[in-house]
Amino acid sequence: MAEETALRVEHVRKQFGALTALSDVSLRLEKGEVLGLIGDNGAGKSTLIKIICGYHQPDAGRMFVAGQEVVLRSVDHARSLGIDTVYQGLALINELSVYHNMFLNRELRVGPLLNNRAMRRLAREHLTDMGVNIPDVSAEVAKLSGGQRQAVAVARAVYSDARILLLDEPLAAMGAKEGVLILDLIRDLKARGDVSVIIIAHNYAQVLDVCDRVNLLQHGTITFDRRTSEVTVDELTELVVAEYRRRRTGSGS
Amino acid sequence: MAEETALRVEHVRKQFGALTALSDVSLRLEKGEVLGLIGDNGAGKSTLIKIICGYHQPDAGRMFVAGQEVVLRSVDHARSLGIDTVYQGLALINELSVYHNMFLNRELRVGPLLNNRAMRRLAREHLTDMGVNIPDVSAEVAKLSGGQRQAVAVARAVYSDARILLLDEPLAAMGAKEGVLILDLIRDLKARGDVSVIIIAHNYAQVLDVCDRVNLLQHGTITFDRRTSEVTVDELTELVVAEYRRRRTGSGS
Amino acid sequence: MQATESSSGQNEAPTADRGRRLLPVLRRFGTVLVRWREASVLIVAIAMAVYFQASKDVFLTHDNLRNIAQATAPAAIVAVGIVLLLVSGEIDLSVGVVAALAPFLVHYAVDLYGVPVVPAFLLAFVISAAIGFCNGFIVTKLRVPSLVATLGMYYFLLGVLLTTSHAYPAQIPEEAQGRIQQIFGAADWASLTWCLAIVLFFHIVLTRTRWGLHTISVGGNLIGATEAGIRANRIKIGNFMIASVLGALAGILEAFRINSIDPNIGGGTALVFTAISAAVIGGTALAGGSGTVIGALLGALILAELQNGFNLIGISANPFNLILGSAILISMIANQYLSRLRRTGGA
Amino acid sequence: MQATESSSGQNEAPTADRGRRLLPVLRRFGTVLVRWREASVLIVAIAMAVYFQASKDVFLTHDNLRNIAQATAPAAIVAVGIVLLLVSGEIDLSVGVVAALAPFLVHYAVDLYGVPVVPAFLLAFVISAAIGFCNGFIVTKLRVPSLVATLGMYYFLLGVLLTTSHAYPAQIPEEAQGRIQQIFGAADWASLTWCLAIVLFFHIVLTRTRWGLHTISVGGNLIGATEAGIRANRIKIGNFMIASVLGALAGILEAFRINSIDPNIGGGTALVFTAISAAVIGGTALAGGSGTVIGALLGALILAELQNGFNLIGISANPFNLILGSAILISMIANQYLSRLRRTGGA
Amino acid sequence: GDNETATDAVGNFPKTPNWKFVFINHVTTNPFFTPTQYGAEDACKLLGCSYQWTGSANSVVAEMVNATNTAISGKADGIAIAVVDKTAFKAPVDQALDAGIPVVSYNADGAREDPGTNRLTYVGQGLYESGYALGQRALTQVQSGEVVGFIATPGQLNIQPRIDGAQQAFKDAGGAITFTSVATNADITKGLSIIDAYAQGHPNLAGMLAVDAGSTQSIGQTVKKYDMRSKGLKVAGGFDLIPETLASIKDGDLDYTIDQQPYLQGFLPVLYLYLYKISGGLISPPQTNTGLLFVTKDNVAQYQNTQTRYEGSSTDVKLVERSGPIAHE
Ligand SMILES: Nc1ncnc2c1ncn2[C@@H]1O[C@H](COP(=O)(O)OP(=O)(O)OP(=O)(O)O)[C@@H](O)[C@H]1O
Ligand SMILES: Nc1ncnc2c1ncn2[C@@H]1O[C@H](COP(=O)(O)OP(=O)(O)OP(=O)(O)O)[C@@H](O)[C@H]1O
Ligand SMILES: [Mg+2]
Ligand SMILES: [Mg+2]
Repeated sequence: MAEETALRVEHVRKQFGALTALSDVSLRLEKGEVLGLIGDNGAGKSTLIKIICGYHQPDAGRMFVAGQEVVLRSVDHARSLGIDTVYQGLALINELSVYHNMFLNRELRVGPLLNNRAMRRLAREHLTDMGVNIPDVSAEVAKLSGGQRQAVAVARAVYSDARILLLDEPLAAMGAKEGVLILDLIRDLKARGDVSVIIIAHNYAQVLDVCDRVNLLQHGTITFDRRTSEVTVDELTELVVAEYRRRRTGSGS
Repeated sequence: MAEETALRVEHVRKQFGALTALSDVSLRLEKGEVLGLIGDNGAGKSTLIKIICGYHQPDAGRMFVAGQEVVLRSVDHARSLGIDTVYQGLALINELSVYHNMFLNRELRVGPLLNNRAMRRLAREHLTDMGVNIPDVSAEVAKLSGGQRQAVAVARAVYSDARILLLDEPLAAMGAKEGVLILDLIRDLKARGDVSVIIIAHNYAQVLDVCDRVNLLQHGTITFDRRTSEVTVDELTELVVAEYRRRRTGSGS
Repeated sequence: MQATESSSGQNEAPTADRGRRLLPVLRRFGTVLVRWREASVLIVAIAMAVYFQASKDVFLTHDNLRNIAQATAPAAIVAVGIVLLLVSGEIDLSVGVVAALAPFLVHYAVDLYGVPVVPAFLLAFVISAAIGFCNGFIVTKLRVPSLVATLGMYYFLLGVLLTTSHAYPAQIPEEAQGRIQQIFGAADWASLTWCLAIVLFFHIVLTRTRWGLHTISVGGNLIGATEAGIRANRIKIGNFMIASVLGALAGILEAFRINSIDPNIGGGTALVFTAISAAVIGGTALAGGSGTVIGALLGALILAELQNGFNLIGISANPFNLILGSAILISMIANQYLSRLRRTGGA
Repeated sequence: MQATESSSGQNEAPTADRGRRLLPVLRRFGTVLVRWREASVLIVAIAMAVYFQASKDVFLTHDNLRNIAQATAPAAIVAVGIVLLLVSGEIDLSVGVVAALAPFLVHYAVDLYGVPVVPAFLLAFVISAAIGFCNGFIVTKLRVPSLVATLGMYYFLLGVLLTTSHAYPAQIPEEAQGRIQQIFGAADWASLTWCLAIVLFFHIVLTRTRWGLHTISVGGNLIGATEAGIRANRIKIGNFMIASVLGALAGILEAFRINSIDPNIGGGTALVFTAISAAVIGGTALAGGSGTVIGALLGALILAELQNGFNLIGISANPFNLILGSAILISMIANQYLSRLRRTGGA
Repeated sequence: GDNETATDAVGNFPKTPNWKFVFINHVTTNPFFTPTQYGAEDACKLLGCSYQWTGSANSVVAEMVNATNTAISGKADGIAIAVVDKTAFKAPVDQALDAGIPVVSYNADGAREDPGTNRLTYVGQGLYESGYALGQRALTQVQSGEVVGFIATPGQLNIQPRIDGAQQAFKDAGGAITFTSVATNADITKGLSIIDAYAQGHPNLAGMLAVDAGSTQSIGQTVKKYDMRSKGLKVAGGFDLIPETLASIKDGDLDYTIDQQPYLQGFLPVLYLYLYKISGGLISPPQTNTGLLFVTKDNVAQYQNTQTRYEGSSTDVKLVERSGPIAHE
């Protein structure tokens, strides 16, 4: 069992000053599994992702990667353990070209020098695979459209050889067609069996479409954990809205 | 008829260096209408919005607001004509608080001083209406979650007394519940009858849900203009994907 | 997600210190400090005063406080303008020469052209504002980076100043001597009074008016601010003008205080760099979008205290630099430590 | 949306000049200029040379070119380090004193402690690198803004320099005279050779290596770069060290060239500001994330040409600044105009 | 100040408190004043008092006024000021005198004919006068043509009066010489490039003068580089005694440099202030012209061969031997 679990998070807690973003989160990601993480805006989903990828340090709690307990010191450290991330904020460098962004911090090199030619070629290939049309991969990302930017960020993580992929709303700005192609890509990764994925998304149809399991984050903790085969879009929506109604009437009193 | 048209755009063209983002776009927005604008990533939707709101100057073409031809000199100018925008990039100032962002450039004042108290109160009210939970409206927006940020940007435009609202993917980062509430808000505006809206969205279900008419932007021009009552989600998807297939086989040759 | 201290999460100002085990008064003081962003710089300034008073008990005498005030005021006045510029994402190296030029303009107008004193003052301020306008115009419309544009302006004005004054000091015009000279710098606390009034006024401008909000917006996110319809160029040009006029005022105050119109008032770029340092010490970011006028005042105070205190103790020039440098480093490291405490300890 | 010039939109470099009606050679030249971001500064530098040669025909003689080279080189060498720092979002005011200190370190080691010359050089560079490390450490780990941190370091080092040297110049150590002195600055084209080698090397570092890419990333989007796993602190500290070592080299070259180890080499902050100006003129943004080493060289060249040209013409002291300032303003406005032309005219 | 630890009696003098004298300078870190500080230090050691060297690093008068006021607040026992501005120091000096603090001026004393302050006395040679002397000496070697005067920082009060004085000397000599003043730079290395360029552009120069140490040194180097002595340059000279300048004098590239005996400008003010205090104000310090010494090829060897703190070139306290007859008219 420990063999099979790609990632385990136990009783993680995170405060920002007086604000408790996560009070007690435990979750588990099996090897080769795609886990959907849903929740209201501001529920703490991105915070959780940033803890798992080493960007934030948790105030309490433990993490296990492939059964080994780890204390992440930095994003770089997490990457060395095979954890790669698409951030909601994309983490693009506006001043760099599309292909440099796509290979940021895992640049291809010949000797000490960058292998720009190879990076350009691969960047073009990846974008074509994703159905995203970017006329010139040497252009600065600052000039791209919202969806094009997101495609670059997604490509950066998806085409790395990560074993654990954390995707924070990877489809938010993607067009209908591009979104479908990216979901296909994720299914391909899953089919290869050695990559485990956590996806955050607000579009429940997409979640159910690609995920094996879905977790709901509420009040700083996971309140719902079910296989996707056991739930429907309407059930998920009902879950979220029910909570909202309860809170509304509660605070109205 | 001219009376009834809130906005008319004729033969607008926009180049960025060697790249033609828009080659010849004409569209029309009736008074009180909600128009959906769809298209691939990088199709030029945001560019079109930024021309209508006075941020970009078009290279060619004409614009009419309420039947009057206008040449927009600046965003400020467009605002004075009642045009307000939610940008895809949100246009938030990270250094400012939530409520200052929400009232940016239409601040409430007492004499020469800002009426922070009133702005704080209204900001809280607006966010509650949108179902978005932001613990402290005095916090810097830099610290907000992705969806919270978008809510601030949407509130800024929606609660202005604009006559033409341009919403560039206003729901991209919104949760399921918050998305529904914002669509409700837009429907309310529509019901009041004097506000006209253009919405860009990649979620066709949402588009059909709230829009009266839908336009498809392709190859720098509007290739499809239909009432939403006459189309289905599948038809729209098919339209976009068909184009994709055509292009794939075309470029493969 | 919820705020620890309130279930509704709607409290406007979370009482950050709930749960602390301190006496109420201390707690209250703590809360104020925690909220107030200039707190750490203030603590450093106070700690420094305590140290110097302990080493040399004349530090806090009336006379010496006046010395410190007179050294603080011109730097703080210039720093106010610099803060506005830095917050809006620009910089102005030419302010120091404007400071030197302005009293000469008064002198030329009165002594060479027989203009009465008050119009001569107005003229000097109008010309300074025009210089600021030129800077702003070159930066915003002609797109020259402000560092280079104002460097050019610096040399240009220095040339004008040296050619017209023949690089030789002039005397305060007779007509301006007496009450006017007292008001504009010569009286013991004149420059401090001006300084405090200006700091207060621009503190309000920066934190409580549209102008301030838009200044922050333009410096924090130029594209976003423009998208929101803010006329960025107007804001920037305006701030260049404010900085120039404040520079002129500082120069006039200094000339009248030392009773000599000297082409080297401001020491070339020295005054501007003191002002920039004061601003940055006070918490203004060089990168734009964030800054505080009161912080700049405290920054100028810290620099003046250091200069004055070590002089009182009797440190000579060469080792002075060594000690001054160490003191700056130590106090700024302490400052950062305190302000991190402040941020993690509270809201 | 599609690119005008190619239906597939997949061409790596759109041939921007298709459709122009120029001769092929001119067209080719035009394309190169259009692509090359330093083009506008180069044009300004060339135009300036043409102007000065026309006004005074000794401008382009061998002797005078050597003059210009000797004035360009130290500023350019320091500017290379400053560019790296500015690009990574920091600044270093202390480089100028490091430049003055380094030759003294050599002097102390050789003349007071009997260290042989080559180890003495190494020692000077190692100490300079350590100074850079301290700057970087204080800025990144202790979070003091770099302007204040390096200002503190500036005073500290100035104090060390003045107390140890008694503010009095020293002579080049006998052991270093001769070939070593020639190589390190005294030979006619020595400093230019060093300068060109350094510019070339760091141009490649900045544009073609991971270090350069990460430097740009850290300065362009610190949070994003950290999220992408780049170790921002390492990059920044490294660049502080590079800047310090380059400052030391510039100081040694200058001391050996003027044949005197003078505490006033670098003129306090003057050398750093010349270097910053050169960097900004060359197209480096003060706000970080963007800059060019070759541009900085051209910027230093422009400043040297201006100084040299007007001196050749024989402008006297007071109006000199006036003319220099106007020339900076005019040439930078032209530069911006040209580079806007470049951007709208092409890729 | 009187609460300081008292020092033992020295020589034939009574026991005194450890008096502290404050020197206010306009260019505190300039090498010119290194021997001045040694002079003050030596006098203090001798007399059992102490001194502080402060003011402004780049002749900002306001900073000097601040330092003076601080010295008054700090109850200094005596103040020596370089009065580089003829009006700015009047009030501070009066305040010091009111507070019973004796004040002397050194190195600079207001404007010509107008000391500008009520200081007790002046020790030194006027900046303007020394510049005038620079020009007059040049006039013995050149009667017509182009003469250039280099100044590192125009407008700064430690050197601007010198160049004004030089200019006046040429003006007073009639119109045969065209005198141009040219700015060099605070950074000595840039200054060299500037002087080099000027020489390139003006091959017919008859004279090259400088009013600061850096520019003087650079003239020597430039003259050597282009062998200007063989091309019609009749006179080259300047100020101060840094090693390169002395080497140029020896090689004949420079004709003369002016030694203002800065050691005395530190030593004598301390001595005078001490005597004033010890005598209860009965010994009124005498006005002292520390004079000008022209260092030429004839007497340069002595300067070069002795590293001494009296010229600033060494910190060592040691006896400087001399031998042979003393040069005289
Ligand atoms: N650096 C920070 N400092 C202070 N508060 C923060 C910080 N980052 C996040 N928060 C707060 O923590 C809470 C959780 O934020 P998070 O970004 O994790 O939400 P989310 O679930 O990703 O929401 P969304 O769906 O809108 O992206 C929010 O209330 C947010 O304001
Ligand atoms: N300022 C600019 N400079 C150069 N190119 C630009 C600029 N802005 C947009 N573009 C290019 O114009 C094209 C259209 O961009 P636009 O942002 O309008 O697309 P969009 O339809 O909004 O796409 P998305 O759905 O991804 O947001 C893209 O190829 C983009 O790279
Ligand atoms: Mg999120
Ligand atoms: Mg878009």
